[in-house]
Amino acid sequence: MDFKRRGILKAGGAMLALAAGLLHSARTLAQQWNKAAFETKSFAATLKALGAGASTESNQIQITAPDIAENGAVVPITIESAILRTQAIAILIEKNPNTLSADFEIPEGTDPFITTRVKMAETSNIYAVVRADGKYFHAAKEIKVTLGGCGG
Amino acid sequence: MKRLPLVVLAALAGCASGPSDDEARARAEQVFRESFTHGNRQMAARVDQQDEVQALCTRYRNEAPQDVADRIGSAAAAGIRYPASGKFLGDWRQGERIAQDGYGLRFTDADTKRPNGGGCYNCHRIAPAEISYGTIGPSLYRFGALRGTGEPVQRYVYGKIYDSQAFLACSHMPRFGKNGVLTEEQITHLVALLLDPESPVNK
Amino acid sequence: MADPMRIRANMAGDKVEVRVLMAHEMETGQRKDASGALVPAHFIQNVTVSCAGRTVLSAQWGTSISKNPFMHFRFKGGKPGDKVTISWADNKGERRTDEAVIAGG
Amino acid sequence: MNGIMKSPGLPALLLAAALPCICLAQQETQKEIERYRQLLAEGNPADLYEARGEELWKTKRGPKNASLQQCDLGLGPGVVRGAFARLPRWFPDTDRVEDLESRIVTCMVSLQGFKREEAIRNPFSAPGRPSDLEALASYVAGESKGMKLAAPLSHPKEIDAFRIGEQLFYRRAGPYDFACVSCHGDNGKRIRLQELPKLTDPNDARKIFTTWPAYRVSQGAVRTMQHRLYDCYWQMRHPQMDYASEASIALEVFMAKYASGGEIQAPGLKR
Repeated sequence: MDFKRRGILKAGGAMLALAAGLLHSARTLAQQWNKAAFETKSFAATLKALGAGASTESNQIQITAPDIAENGAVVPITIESAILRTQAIAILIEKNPNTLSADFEIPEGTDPFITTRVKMAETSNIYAVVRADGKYFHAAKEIKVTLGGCGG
Repeated sequence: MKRLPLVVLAALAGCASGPSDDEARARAEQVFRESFTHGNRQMAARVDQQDEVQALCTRYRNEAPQDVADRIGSAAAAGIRYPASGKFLGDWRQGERIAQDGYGLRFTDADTKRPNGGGCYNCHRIAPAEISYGTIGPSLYRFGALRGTGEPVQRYVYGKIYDSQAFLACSHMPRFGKNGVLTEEQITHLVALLLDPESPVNK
Repeated sequence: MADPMRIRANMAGDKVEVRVLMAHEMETGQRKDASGALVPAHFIQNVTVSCAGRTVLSAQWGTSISKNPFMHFRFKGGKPGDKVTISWADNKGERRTDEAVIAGG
Repeated sequence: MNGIMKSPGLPALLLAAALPCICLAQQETQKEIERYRQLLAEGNPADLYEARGEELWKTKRGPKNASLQQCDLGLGPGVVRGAFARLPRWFPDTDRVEDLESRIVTCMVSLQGFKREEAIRNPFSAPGRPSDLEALASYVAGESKGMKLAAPLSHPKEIDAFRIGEQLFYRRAGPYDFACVSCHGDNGKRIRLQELPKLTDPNDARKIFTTWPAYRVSQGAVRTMQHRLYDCYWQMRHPQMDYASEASIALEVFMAKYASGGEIQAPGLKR
């Protein structure tokens, strides 16, 4: 899907002076950053910091990602949850210096589906953690990170 | 690769019409020297001048006629300096590190105290655990298991790493020993990686 | 001020499908520069997406989201002509807001 | 591989016997790498560079406070659409063969009044230090997407450049004895997991030469053909190649001949 430049409304910084409501939320945006969770070093510690007591493995969570990433700087990952009333999806990378990579809040009416790209320090398990109805579920997939090219 | 008769080879070497090959080569040498003027001066001096082997392999595009190939091969073989101790097998663990390491001799490699790597995995499959390997060179997996680990093979592997052209004129493989890229000790570690029965290559 | 985001929003059945690229270095704070000094962390921490006055996605990001971040997601309740507005804020207090009009199916 | 390896008692068939099982694992790896690339295709960060390049193209800058919209990329002043598909080529005003980047620099000097040293001060971006030339090259290249490469090879200086490029392609030098052909001389070869096009084989050249400039995930930036050559010589243990040097353009003319007819898919997306 190529981004057709002409079809896209290009908004400059001036957009900041948007309706107060949005501006308000943009300003409060920065405060909601779960520093503790983003500094945890393991799957279990991250779960605790996210407020999860326990998390049960579920085959209702699908992780689409390559088995081998040619470069750890950009690893495409898609997570889709078939668990009813999914409210949040988090991405955890076990062997990264900080395990928690991202936490997406999924409001009513938004698909429990998210694609993004993460950095992986080395071959590792990637966990997708889903919160649905206040309960936590997870699935995992190992992604091998290889050394491409003849650098190194 | 079938050997082409000599006459065809000569024709191939001067295949382009227009200025003769020598004239085009002289012009290219001048353009080359004028295109690396802002970078590292020592490195420029080294690449501006080709040694005889580099010049011949360039001229014949790595397919030298038999007589030229024999001359290159025998000169290379005569130039190999084998370890005075006669000990070819170093430590395969250090060999694996050298084979993985691509550091050294690049214009960004400022730390001249750090030893050069061999970068062998760039072109060869070696230990089975490494899935990110190259295929410019043949697979060396199970090299010792397939070819034996006695002194003649050790001597061959040492010589091949020291100066690959002693065994294949105009080989793509760098002359690691001859060009001073790897030390004698580093080469013995690589020999061990390929031939030590304990090395993962032979498991 | 960072370069504008590239936002593509179009209908996919009854849902709005959004793909967005954001121009940001996303420094982890673990990288050393040429002189060996640690480059301080500089990364997007919060993202909010709204359409027709309603928040349709919000995210908190750590340092391991790739440089020039990409996101693809879908939501119900938007129609062609509506605007999708995306805002981000990073750990240095820098902000950017851009929007795109939802194209037809 | 060059000739039969002369070595004591290599039972070639023994080695061949080991190949099938190795190849199988190989294909798995290759398939996964292909999947990795496809999953990235849905959003190429190079689009950010194309947008910034278009902005720069139209912005009045430099001592003459002029934009680049009158730059003649070979199809007439101001014509950008399709221009990249005809580069590199000889230009009458400079009487030199120029590639995409050197031609942009020529216009920055002639139209905007920049001194050449200023125009090429930051040809390759680094984190936090974007390069205008990379953005401009992304924009102009993107304006030929889908077209067939047809760089001319008729003017005497174009033919001269081709012949020099050919010599340089085979020129072995430096501590590793490398030339371009050391890695780009055979089909189906790889460095680590990175496939290598045989650049004198149109089937490979058409598919690869036409995807530069490209966003490189390993560098988090769009890299141009000038950077590609600079980076190759870095790996070949040569010194830094001068930006838009005559040798770089000669090599591009040489490669463009074999890539002729290939569909431009730039800016591409690569490791």
